[in-house]
Amino acid sequence: AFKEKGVLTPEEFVAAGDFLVGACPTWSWEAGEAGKKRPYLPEDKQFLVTRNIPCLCRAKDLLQGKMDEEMVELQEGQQEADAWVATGGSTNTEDIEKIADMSLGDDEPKEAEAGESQGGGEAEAAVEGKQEDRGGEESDSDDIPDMEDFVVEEEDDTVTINPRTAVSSSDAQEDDNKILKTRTYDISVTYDKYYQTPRFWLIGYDESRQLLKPELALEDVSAEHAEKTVTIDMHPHIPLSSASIHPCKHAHVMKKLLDNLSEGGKEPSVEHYLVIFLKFIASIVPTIDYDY
Amino acid sequence: AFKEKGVLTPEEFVAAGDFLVGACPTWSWEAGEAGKKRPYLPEDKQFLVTRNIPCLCRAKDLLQGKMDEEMVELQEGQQEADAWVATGGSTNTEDIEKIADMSLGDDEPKEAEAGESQGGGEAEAAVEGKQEDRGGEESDSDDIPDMEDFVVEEEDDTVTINPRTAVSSSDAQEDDNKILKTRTYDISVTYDKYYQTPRFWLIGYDESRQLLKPELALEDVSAEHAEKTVTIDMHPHIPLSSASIHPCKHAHVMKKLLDNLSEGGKEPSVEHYLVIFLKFIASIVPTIDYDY
Amino acid sequence: MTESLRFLELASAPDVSFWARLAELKLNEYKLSEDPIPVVGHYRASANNFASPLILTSASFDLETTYENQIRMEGEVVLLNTLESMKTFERKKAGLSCIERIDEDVGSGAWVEASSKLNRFVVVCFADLKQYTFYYWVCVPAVKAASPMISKTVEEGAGQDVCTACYEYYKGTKGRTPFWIVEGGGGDTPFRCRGIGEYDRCEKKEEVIVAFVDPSDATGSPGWPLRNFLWFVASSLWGAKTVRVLCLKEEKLGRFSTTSSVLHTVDVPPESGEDKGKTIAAVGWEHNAKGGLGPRSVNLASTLDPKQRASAAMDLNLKLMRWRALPELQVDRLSKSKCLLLGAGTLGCAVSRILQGWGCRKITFVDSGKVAFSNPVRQSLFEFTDCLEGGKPKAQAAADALKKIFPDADSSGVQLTIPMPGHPVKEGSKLHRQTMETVSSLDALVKDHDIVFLLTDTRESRWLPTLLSLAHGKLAVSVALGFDTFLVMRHGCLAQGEKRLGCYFCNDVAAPLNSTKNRTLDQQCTVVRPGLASIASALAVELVSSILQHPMKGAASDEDESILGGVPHSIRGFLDSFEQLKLSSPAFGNCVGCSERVLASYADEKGREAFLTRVFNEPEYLEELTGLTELK
Amino acid sequence: MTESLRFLELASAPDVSFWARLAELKLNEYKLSEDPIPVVGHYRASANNFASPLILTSASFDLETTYENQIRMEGEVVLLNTLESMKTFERKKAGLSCIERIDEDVGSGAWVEASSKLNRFVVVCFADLKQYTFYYWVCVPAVKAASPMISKTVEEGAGQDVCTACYEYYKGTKGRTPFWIVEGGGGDTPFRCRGIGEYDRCEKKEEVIVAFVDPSDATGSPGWPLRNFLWFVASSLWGAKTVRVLCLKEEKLGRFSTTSSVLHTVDVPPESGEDKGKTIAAVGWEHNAKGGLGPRSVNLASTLDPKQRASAAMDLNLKLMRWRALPELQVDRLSKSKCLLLGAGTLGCAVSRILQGWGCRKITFVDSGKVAFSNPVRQSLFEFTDCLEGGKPKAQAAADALKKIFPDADSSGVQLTIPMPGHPVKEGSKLHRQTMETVSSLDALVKDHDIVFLLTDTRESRWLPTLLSLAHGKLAVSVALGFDTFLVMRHGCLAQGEKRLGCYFCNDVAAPLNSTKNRTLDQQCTVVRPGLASIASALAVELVSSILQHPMKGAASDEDESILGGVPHSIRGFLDSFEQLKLSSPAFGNCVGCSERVLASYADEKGREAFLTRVFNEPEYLEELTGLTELK
Ligand SMILES: [Zn+2]
Ligand SMILES: [Zn+2]
Repeated sequence: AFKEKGVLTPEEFVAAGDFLVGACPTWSWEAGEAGKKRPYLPEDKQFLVTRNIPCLCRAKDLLQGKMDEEMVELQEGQQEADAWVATGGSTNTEDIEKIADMSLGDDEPKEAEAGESQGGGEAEAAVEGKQEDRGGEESDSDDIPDMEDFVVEEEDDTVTINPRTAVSSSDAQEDDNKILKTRTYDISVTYDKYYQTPRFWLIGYDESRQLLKPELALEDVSAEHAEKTVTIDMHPHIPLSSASIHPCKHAHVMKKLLDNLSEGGKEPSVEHYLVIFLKFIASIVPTIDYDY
Repeated sequence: AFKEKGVLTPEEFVAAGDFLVGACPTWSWEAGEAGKKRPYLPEDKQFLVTRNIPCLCRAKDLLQGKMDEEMVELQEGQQEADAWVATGGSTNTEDIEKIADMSLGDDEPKEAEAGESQGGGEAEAAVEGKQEDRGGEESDSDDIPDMEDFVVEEEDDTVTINPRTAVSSSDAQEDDNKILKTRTYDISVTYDKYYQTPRFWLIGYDESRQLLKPELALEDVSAEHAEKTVTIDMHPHIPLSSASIHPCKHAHVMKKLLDNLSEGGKEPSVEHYLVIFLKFIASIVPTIDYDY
Repeated sequence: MTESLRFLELASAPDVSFWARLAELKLNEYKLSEDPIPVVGHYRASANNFASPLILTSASFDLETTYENQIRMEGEVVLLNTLESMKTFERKKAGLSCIERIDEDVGSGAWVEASSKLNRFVVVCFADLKQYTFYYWVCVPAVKAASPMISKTVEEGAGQDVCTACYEYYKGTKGRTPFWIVEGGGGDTPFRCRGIGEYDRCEKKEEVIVAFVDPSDATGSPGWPLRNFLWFVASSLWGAKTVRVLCLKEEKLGRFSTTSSVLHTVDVPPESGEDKGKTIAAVGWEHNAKGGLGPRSVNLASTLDPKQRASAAMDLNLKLMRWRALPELQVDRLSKSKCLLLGAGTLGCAVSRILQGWGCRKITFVDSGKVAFSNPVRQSLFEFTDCLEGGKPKAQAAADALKKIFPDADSSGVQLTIPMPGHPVKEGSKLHRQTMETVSSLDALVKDHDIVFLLTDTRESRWLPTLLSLAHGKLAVSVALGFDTFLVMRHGCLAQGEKRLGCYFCNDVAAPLNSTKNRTLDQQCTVVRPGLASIASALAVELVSSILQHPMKGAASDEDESILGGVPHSIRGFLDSFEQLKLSSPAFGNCVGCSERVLASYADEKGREAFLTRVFNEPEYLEELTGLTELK
Repeated sequence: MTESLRFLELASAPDVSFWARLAELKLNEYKLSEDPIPVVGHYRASANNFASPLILTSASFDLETTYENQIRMEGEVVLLNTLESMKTFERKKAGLSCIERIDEDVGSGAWVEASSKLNRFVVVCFADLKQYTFYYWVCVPAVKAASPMISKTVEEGAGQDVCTACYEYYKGTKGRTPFWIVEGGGGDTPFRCRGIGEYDRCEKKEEVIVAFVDPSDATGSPGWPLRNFLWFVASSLWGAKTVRVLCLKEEKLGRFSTTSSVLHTVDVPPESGEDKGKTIAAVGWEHNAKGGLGPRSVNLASTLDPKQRASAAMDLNLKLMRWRALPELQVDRLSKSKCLLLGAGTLGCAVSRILQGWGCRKITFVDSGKVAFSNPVRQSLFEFTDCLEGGKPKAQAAADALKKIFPDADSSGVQLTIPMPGHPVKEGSKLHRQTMETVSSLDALVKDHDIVFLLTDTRESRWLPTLLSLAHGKLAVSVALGFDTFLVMRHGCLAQGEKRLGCYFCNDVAAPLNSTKNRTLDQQCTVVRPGLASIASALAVELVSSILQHPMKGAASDEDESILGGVPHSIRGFLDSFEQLKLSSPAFGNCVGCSERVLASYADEKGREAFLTRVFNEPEYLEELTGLTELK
């Protein structure tokens, strides 16, 4: 049914997941919490995860470019569903074709792709944004009064580089900002039985690896989606609530993308589903640079 | 200060009350609950009361006449305070002068006054209104399942007239309606220390002397006041909540009325305060025919 | 016209204040007694064509109450204890006993001064004070004559002269005279009113008019009170064959109405008088709203202020204890006590609830913590939402909860950490200054309350409160829990002198140390059987309730008893064996909590700060000070 | 260039699932044990110029976990019992013991198969499970050599050939090989990868390149794991003077990057090898967020679902009981029991709260009443607002309250009046039909629950539940209150056979009658000392908790003991003397509640309705049926 409706069976999800893990080894299958296993998925293939993905700047700080202009136009066209596709399609159909190509056999990484990532340059352009607050005193280690008691004298080992301080003090302003602004994300993709689609989850950490409140993950979601389609729910396999892109429109969008590919003469197999899906999600979380 | 501001001291309230009780013996002083005595009033003159005042029809059923037209005009004139005076003045200044006259020495009851009361005629005009619900199942004796057990065989005493049934069965339709529609009210006037004015309270009973919910007393208050100036509060001397005309505007209105009298050449003494006050209140509760 | 004269029943009109006062009397004075309560009712002449009822108000219980234009009627309330007994109540007997009483008043001539004595009433009722429902039935007994009075003529309207004459006479009788005699009026003779007792002096008896303040609005039928007059006076006493009765009605301003008043000419049947002495029947039990002969009920619940109802309901439970179980119980001793609860955890919550059950209003919680997720299932004042967003401060949340339970609660919460031995405060530090301020706050709190409950979860946090309670002469009660054991102990007080009972520390031979250091999770969380705290807390409050009933209160010996029972020094309970022991121990002269030297060190205002600072920093100093070190 | 080669610390990255799993292990398996818990962590090559940390997840506890492109590292977690012991933890010793273990692996050659064995890690931590805060400190110990390695040359970038060759080799090693050898690449020779153990077989050792999967993103500084390789292998084992290390970084899709990878030429100091056997120092305790050497903490409270936290917190208290106090306690026996509470008044509220304290989820209330104003101060599940507008139905209000306290509560309320002997139901009437339906409902309720609490306030309302509980083999517990006395009793059950214990009615010689008739107010309101219900209710639940721990549960003899202690038949308490007695009485053969004939009459489905109808209408029939009449 994936071509007709843009949905997946659990078996197809596993097949697409296996393809993803094979093609992008930064992704792996996880078993998750023992008590939260879904019986319709293999025990050790409950969900997909890629960890420690850097996010160098906030989506809200990104200079709004052509992409967003397009968005506005399309959304004013009143058909939300179509706007969604446009959102997905902002990394345009051509790109998706490339992905499809690549996934279909081309093993060489495309330089063109790398150029698109929101790595160094753009991040620096956004650097003047004010420092975000971490939110929620509970996750702030400063609050634990006794922690000072534990800090021991620095052991004399001149060849150790402390990544938190050493880098920023010895390197350029650029690196300093990188550290201040850099969040990391654990990204996971679960299977949503109700919508029969994958579901995308973001678990964020701040620059000192303190868990982010899920609300703060919204800063790394493009503005129009942060309010509309990102919800905070309990993660189905990890005992915490995190930001997730609600899957209610996923099937619809995927159907459109698959149709576009078909029209372009590329017949996508169900195994490519997740690769296409992640490409589409990438437009929603523009500053989180995960592999796909 | 009664002439300048329309307010009363507790002592003046007692003097005016004594005058009222003297002039209209249907009114009497009450001591009220022992625990609720106001120290600034004599122990046995805490508030004024007149009981068992019939109210033959609902104010809401009254045909809206000239009085109300005047009201609307005046209220559209945007000065609420003036509207209040007009409301008070709908039993016009002439009437109030008569009262003042009467109170000042004329012992004869005025026939003109009696004609104004909303007794028989008007009440019957309103009879077609649907039967009011008594509201609040708690006060309904029908709810007590065992009461039937208690009813004994009618003792053979042919010369007893049972006012609840005998009258309505033997007399005309008119009387029947009188009984169905007739509420009675215990009316009390307390002293409000904050506003330094009297405060008017209505405790109602239905045709079978079941206490009315205070909300239902609103049906006997003219529409424009029912929503605006009548509040339901705890009675200061009796342990129940009842409908009351909020005294926030009383001083203002009384001042106007007193000024009108002065202009008419009648110099009211503080003793007449309550008589004038009750005359003014009468327009707010048009169908409750208490003495003043 | 030879129609029977019919009488309009006098409707009863008890108002809310009547029932409220009756409820109060029942609860506080009459309790289980069913003795008749004397009351007075009042009625007026029918006014504006509207019948006047027999009005009963809170003033009815003041037998001296009179009103200028109202007729007074004496009566009594029989307040039964159960609804069932209303069914079996001997109504006939009650009616007849009224008639007998009237008969006596007529015989003694008492009726002459107050013709109102010709009528009496009786209210039989049951008060369901839980539901605020009153079941009642009123009787104004009249003699049922063998043959009826005959209404001969009825003249509507009366002259202004006679009305004015009557009004003038009536004013000033203060409601004691519903009947009087009117003479004259023929030709130039002005109408003259005289007392009803002067009938014999009237020259032209056939011209005598009896004036009657008539509550009836039914044109052809006079009001009920006339019935007894015709029987007792006109027929029996006067032996009249025909009586003229002017039934006076009111119009505006209480005056008698020329248009509504009615002159009845009544034939009194000859045999009436002869019935005297025979068994007579009394009629007059009122018809109810449905027109049947049966009681009425009135429910005041919906008209009362809910908060007031809650307050009354709380008191009801307590007052009922005095009805049968413990008439001497002085409920106020606990309910008026100001209680300070140190700790708003499992024990604090449970203790406060039992205190509230005893009617306590003033309850102050002291706690430094916030409501945690593990709390609500054990700590009965908190719920899930109190845990969100880091948790509400416990003391305040507990105080708020008490108000939610009972709006009149005078509860408050103080967020503070009790200064403790072994929790060092460096002299000169901010912490030191804060700690000393906390000591002052706690001192003031103890001073402002009557009873101090020590309900914290560490030993050392009880030290300062133990000392403060003793210093201020307050009753202190400690509750402490083990896994399945508990201790409830009242501390001794100085008033006990030589025989002073011990405090929480009296059995210890070491000063309290910081016990929170190095505690594993199961030691940090108070791992106890869930039912333990409820039992211990309830016993603590019940022990206090017993102690307060003792004339010496906190100074009572542990061997004494109050009306509630024993007042032991301490109670230990064991859930494994479901056993409970009472133990007693005298104050220990070297106690770190209550011995002379500790007290004196605290009492010395100049040295106090230094003393406390030292204790907080080196708790062993307490052992030194009290001589414990030497004993070791 | 003669600069010291510096190494980038390997940051630790435990995720939420790691802590969650650790907490679970601590609570349920390790409890007070501080034995090291073996775990595996994983890291990758630095990707996209971003350093890779040592990732710890719930999968870390499965020692077999491997990932295709991640390097596995073995380690252990030392989970301490107190925060204080983190201060005193012997960090140096822990670091050295890792080094020793590596040394062994090098010595035994185990490192050859899995060069990942050249690094280990240790996590020392304290879990504050109440606050969901974890304090932890991670060390990846490296040998601190006497003189540093010297960075001779650094070449940025690597050829596509070598990257591809390495990627091909690396794929399939399943993370066990962070180091391998690359040969060739000179001229036409293609690059060839081989295992690190094959160094000796390499012909041109000076041309050997050691490939290293490098987590570091710092250009001139390789990642931490290289440090031990250089010490243990290059220096000590190989005795190399100069080593060429290709630090491989990742780019898209896990491939090695031609641009980011770096070739280091490192001079290994000659003396390094000689240090072997000497006391060596281990470094590698991670810097914290502030850049100091100290532990980190992470609080997961705010990210967890509050309801889940509440649920976990409830279980925490129970599980902690097993740590030290009662390791054999089977908490589930009570927490999984379905409890039926007949009566949602003072007793029902109190019982349900203690049940909730024991972790019970399934609690069903049966009550016919509404919340009255007098209730909240005594009945701990209600508050003022529940009384307004006539009062909420009690059973439902109580069930709702339990959910407010604990969202996972599976509580419900059933509004029904228990059919009672002496409360007549006329055959054929609507009431009769309803009553029989109510019997069926109640029968079904008893059947669906495990424990039945009889908490009503009349004797007769306990009759049917007594019978139903016995018939369905459920544990029934009665609680009854006097003014200052209480009774808590578990009913006997059929499984006890000859030795069956009595029921609530066994001591009675009369059938229960309608006791609500003719009750005065103080008898209608349960006038009891406020603390009494708390005590009795708590004892009832604690008795049940003890009984359920007994292998025979409800059938246990009253003389037996379970691990929680005694399981008496009944407990009587006296607040006047603060005493408590345990009493026992066998089932009475003529008991109106539990004797054979009563049971049989109910069991007979055809005759059941007639039997019940008769009992409700003429309770004396029970005396007849059971032979009580004859005994009288
Ligand atoms: Zn002591
Ligand atoms: Zn039995």
